[in-house]
Amino acid sequence: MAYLVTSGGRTYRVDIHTDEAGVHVHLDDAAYPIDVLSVGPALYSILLDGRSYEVDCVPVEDAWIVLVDGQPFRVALQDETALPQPHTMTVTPKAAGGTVIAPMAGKIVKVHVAVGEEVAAGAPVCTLEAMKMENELTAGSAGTVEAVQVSVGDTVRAGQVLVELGDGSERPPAAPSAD
Amino acid sequence: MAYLVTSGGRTYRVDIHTDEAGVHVHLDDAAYPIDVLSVGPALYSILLDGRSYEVDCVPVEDAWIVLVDGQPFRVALQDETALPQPHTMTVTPKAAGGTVIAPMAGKIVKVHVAVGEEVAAGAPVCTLEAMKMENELTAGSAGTVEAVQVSVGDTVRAGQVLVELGDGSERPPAAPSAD
Amino acid sequence: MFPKLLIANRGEIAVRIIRACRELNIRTVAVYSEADRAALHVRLAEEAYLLGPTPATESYLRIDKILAVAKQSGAPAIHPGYGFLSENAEFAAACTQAGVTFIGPPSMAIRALGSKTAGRDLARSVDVPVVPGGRADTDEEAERSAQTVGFPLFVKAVAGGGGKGMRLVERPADLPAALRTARAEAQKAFGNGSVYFEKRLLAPRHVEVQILADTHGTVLALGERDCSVQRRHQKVLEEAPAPHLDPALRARLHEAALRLARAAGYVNAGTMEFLLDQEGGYYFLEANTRLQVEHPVTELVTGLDLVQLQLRIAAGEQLTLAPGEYAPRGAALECRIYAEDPFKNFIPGPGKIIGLREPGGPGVRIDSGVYEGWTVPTAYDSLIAKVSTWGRDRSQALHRMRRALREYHIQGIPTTIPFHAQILEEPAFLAGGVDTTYLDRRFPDRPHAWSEAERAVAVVAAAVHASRRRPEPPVGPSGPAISPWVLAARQAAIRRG
Amino acid sequence: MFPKLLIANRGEIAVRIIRACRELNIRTVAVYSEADRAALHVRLAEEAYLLGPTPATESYLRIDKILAVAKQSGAPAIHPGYGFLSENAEFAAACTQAGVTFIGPPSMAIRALGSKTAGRDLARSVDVPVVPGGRADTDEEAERSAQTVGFPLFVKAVAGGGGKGMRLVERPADLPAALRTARAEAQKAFGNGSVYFEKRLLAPRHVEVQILADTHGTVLALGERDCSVQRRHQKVLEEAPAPHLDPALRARLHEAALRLARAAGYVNAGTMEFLLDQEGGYYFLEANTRLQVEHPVTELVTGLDLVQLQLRIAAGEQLTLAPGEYAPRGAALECRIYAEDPFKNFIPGPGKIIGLREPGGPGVRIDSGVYEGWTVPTAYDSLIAKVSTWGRDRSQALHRMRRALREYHIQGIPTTIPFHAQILEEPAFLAGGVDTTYLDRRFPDRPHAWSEAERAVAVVAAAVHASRRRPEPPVGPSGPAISPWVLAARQAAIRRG
Repeated sequence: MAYLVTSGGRTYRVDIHTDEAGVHVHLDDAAYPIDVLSVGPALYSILLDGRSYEVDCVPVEDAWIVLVDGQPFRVALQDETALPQPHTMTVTPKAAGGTVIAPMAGKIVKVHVAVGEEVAAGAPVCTLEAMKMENELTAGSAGTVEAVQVSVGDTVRAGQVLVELGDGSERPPAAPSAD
Repeated sequence: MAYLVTSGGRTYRVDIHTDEAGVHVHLDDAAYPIDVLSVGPALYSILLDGRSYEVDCVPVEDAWIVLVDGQPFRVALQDETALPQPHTMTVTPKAAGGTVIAPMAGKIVKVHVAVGEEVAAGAPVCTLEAMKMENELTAGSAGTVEAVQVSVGDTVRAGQVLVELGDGSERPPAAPSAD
Repeated sequence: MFPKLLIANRGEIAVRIIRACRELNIRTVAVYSEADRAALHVRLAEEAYLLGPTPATESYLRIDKILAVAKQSGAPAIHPGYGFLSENAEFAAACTQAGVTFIGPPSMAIRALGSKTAGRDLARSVDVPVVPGGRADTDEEAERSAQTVGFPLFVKAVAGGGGKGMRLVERPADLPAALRTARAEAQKAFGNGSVYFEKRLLAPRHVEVQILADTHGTVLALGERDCSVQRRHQKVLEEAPAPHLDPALRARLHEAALRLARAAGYVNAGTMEFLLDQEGGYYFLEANTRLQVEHPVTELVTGLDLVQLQLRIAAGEQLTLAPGEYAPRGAALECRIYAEDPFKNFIPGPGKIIGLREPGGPGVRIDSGVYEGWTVPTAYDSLIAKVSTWGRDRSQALHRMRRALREYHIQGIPTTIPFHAQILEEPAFLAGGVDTTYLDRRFPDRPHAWSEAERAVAVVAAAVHASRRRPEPPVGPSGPAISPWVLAARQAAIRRG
Repeated sequence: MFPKLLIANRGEIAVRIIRACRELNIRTVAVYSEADRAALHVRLAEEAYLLGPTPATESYLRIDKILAVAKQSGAPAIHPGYGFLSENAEFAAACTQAGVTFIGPPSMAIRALGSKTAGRDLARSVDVPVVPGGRADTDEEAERSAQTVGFPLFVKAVAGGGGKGMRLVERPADLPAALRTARAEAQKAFGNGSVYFEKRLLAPRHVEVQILADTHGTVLALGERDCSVQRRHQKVLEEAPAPHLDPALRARLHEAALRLARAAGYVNAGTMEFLLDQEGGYYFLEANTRLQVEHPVTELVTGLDLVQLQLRIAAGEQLTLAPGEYAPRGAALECRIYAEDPFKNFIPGPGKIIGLREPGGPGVRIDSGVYEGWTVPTAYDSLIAKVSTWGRDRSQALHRMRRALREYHIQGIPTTIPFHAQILEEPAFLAGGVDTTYLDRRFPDRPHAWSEAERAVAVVAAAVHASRRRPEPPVGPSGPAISPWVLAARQAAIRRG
């Protein structure tokens, strides 16, 4: 299994091979003498050149936050099999077109837009109440509202499509920086 | 699923039926309004008539130790399907004939008996070293040694047969008391 | 002492109260909503009764249902915890009327201090300075007051707390809109749309004094807590004692808190909150007529169990503590662990906890309302646990907190642990005595790596983890489409503390 | 202070030392055997090196390999923990020779106190009473000594500790066999077959004094611990301070411990163990020239971090504690959690921990060497964790321990938690001041239910659990054949404490 992994502005190629003896890793085509042991559902004990690390992998929207002894690194992964030019691509989140998705379950308490409306980047689209907080979902780029799938009072699941938007005149901003 | 469960000198019949709504229980043929929720691999939250219990199930050799809010009850189970007369049987551990089995992994540091030897109840059979302790395995009833499967220095697995014994002239003692 | 106690709350504070009761051989009665059958407080209590559907308005805020459970279970007393009904004078009165002891101050004291303007009037009556401000009951009064107070100012709800109905107004032009929205929000949250003004102090510290008063006239100040580490007016990290606090000022604060408590006829545990300006001035901010979220830091330095003392006071016992018996020893810190994503603007991240490893060893205390396998519900506050450390001095407490945060692994949901770990690396915080604006100035953004050395380890670990378990976050083009929309969490929480 | 420390141990004590180092910004170097790659101490340390195969003789007891790792990693100091090489004078000397600081007393002091007969001679030289006894180097000497001492008596290993090479002899006829087996056992365990006799005191209490001494001549007695709750000479539960101890006797014990430490030229942390008879007499038993298992109870009442103080002393720092700074506050208890089956004669039960819920809240401290998913190996000691509680008085500490034990769930392997819970219900123990024979007299058998009310709940829970997961214990005739043999665990452990 091979991945292109982007972090701190650099892209690494990581090959993972697992057999009875454990996990074997190549980093940028060189054998990487790392000893990785799973010690929890998303927790690893890593030994490397005598150093011992405790590593948490926390999923975030478009990447992982990897905590190495508590220190956070933002890491984006791409499966190599899907890439035409694995060694030259950099990882960019798919940002064209798009939908506004509920980032968590909750209740819609406000809808700020209607079909056909043009919205500017940063404009509020709707407000989701969860965990006693109102969370305003705002547009990351300009666009035209093509469909509003929810009304005030609706209970929504995480991942549910709330609002669909057509491509605006502007391109979405650059991918979130790694860190 | 039905069980005969013996504890504190009494035998209960427990019927368990599970559906989407949860676990339904009949105790001695009467509906038992217990709300059982699994909250860990062997840990349950139980509500009954407004009472809340935290219950651990710990396996022991021939039974369960059930800790109800920390208070231990020894409980022996028998699957009803295996019983000819489910309502009249009491549960007795199978004690006839038998073998001495390693109760845990370890190293044999002494063998006290030889083939053909008659052993009295309580006599040491062999000594197993595990976790820095020497554990003497003694006879629960008298018998004749038919085979010794291990030698000093052998490393044994939990459950491995160490010594086989023929029926002695005495019957084994009564089943361990429940509590 | 009460043979039985009903706990009208959930989460870590309900667990905290159950623990106090168990140590006093008091049977505990939990109440729960439909979302909370498997919650830790239900599991740990001796008795548990369903209140109703998930929304708090149909369960934890239903006075009638809670009193019915008290009657059914034969509980002679109710502890309200914090939040929910804890500062509701009507609830306190209803308990009394039903013959049930409310663990807290008399409803009269709640009323006297619960209205912010009444509290300010009370403070002035006993010569305790208040933040300059003014009433704004009508639009005309508001205009006059605003001119006196000056900008920037805060619009605040008279019945308020926790930031609801609160607006910072920078310029006169923004005042009418701010008044409108704050009144609407206050009306919705508290059933009372009244607001008032407070001058915004420049970079104040938030220091509060823990009060304990019995029914026999004894009122004690159990030392102060510094709660200046705040993110958008929400407390994040608290400590006791307040670092670098001038001893004379400390004495004045304790004395002011005692005067306020006595003037209000206060009984049981309560907290007097103050703001300190840069010139050595102090101003009464508000009173919290209940147990605080951050009470563990006071417990760690005094060795007292505040919940048990609350119960003793409510049972009519007399406080017999000599000053030497509650003088602070060493220092303590508390980090509030929220189920929020510090890497995504602190949006709440409810979900299932798939793995949980708690720190241990000397000087570490965990107050948690969750467990491995529990699904944090969306319906309630996102505070899931508190980690507190004690040390012989502040430095040892800080180092222990750093260590504890590194040992704390909550898997499956995002939490604020990495954010706290980052604060614990901040020179200004480590030096002590930061003000309430510090965190927002220093962390406009998310936590970040503070060393580059281990990036390759992170890169490899992520790849290994992805190779083991595919779904969860999107791996390249095969994952779900990534939203181009950025989420800005507006923290209008009803968190207390 | 040392920039880096090698920890020549495993389990909970290695974790304890790592925690102390992390709080002092000292990098930690773990060593491990092949069985321990996934052990908690390896995970938590900053560095980790494989020593060798699983048997301790090929890993944790290999002085050469450990010193090689110290050299390789550049660690200027080694902490030996307890057990393994901690009281090995040869190891201490080898460290010094290799230019590595041994965190403990000088090898000379280990030798002076490590030989039990030398320790007894030293005690007599400073007028500290010892248990009546005599040498037994030869069979003739043994016969003479036995007549002087009288029966029943203990045969004990001169180089011994932890019960190895120890035999209780009730009648003269049993003496030759006891001498033979004790010498053989001592030879095997310590490479020294010498034994001596001690009179068996009738129902004594075991009380020990914690000593701390720096290299500048300061020697402190940090209070005592009562370790009388023993099962077959193994400590089960310890507390500080010793309950119902006559103040004058307490002062004499502290004074005797200080005299012994000074006479031995003692440096660093150590413990002087005493037996107290029913008539107010006290007798020096032996010295433990290392950190004790039960050191947390002293830490809880004094607020000191003994491991950090060990490191400071070894780094040459001076102890500057005034008596008021280490006077005990409140009371503390410790329960040792062993991976043993209290329902099956305490046979060790290694295996995989499939679920782990640790207690929390005020006054509870967990020192654990295990985690959920870890498989407790068979090769080492069965002590997996310690739970300690602090209270303002002994009663609060006891109630907290009861509560903590109820919150503690270790699933997958049997542990002694239910046994401790039972002790915490015992009136004589709760009253305080039991002697070392109490537990064996009171618990010839396993723990049992102390109320019948919840038996039906237990019955139903077992059936529900069986219906969910078939294998594990046999359910009726379809399970594996049940052995008719009863296992009697002979506890000849090398447990320290």
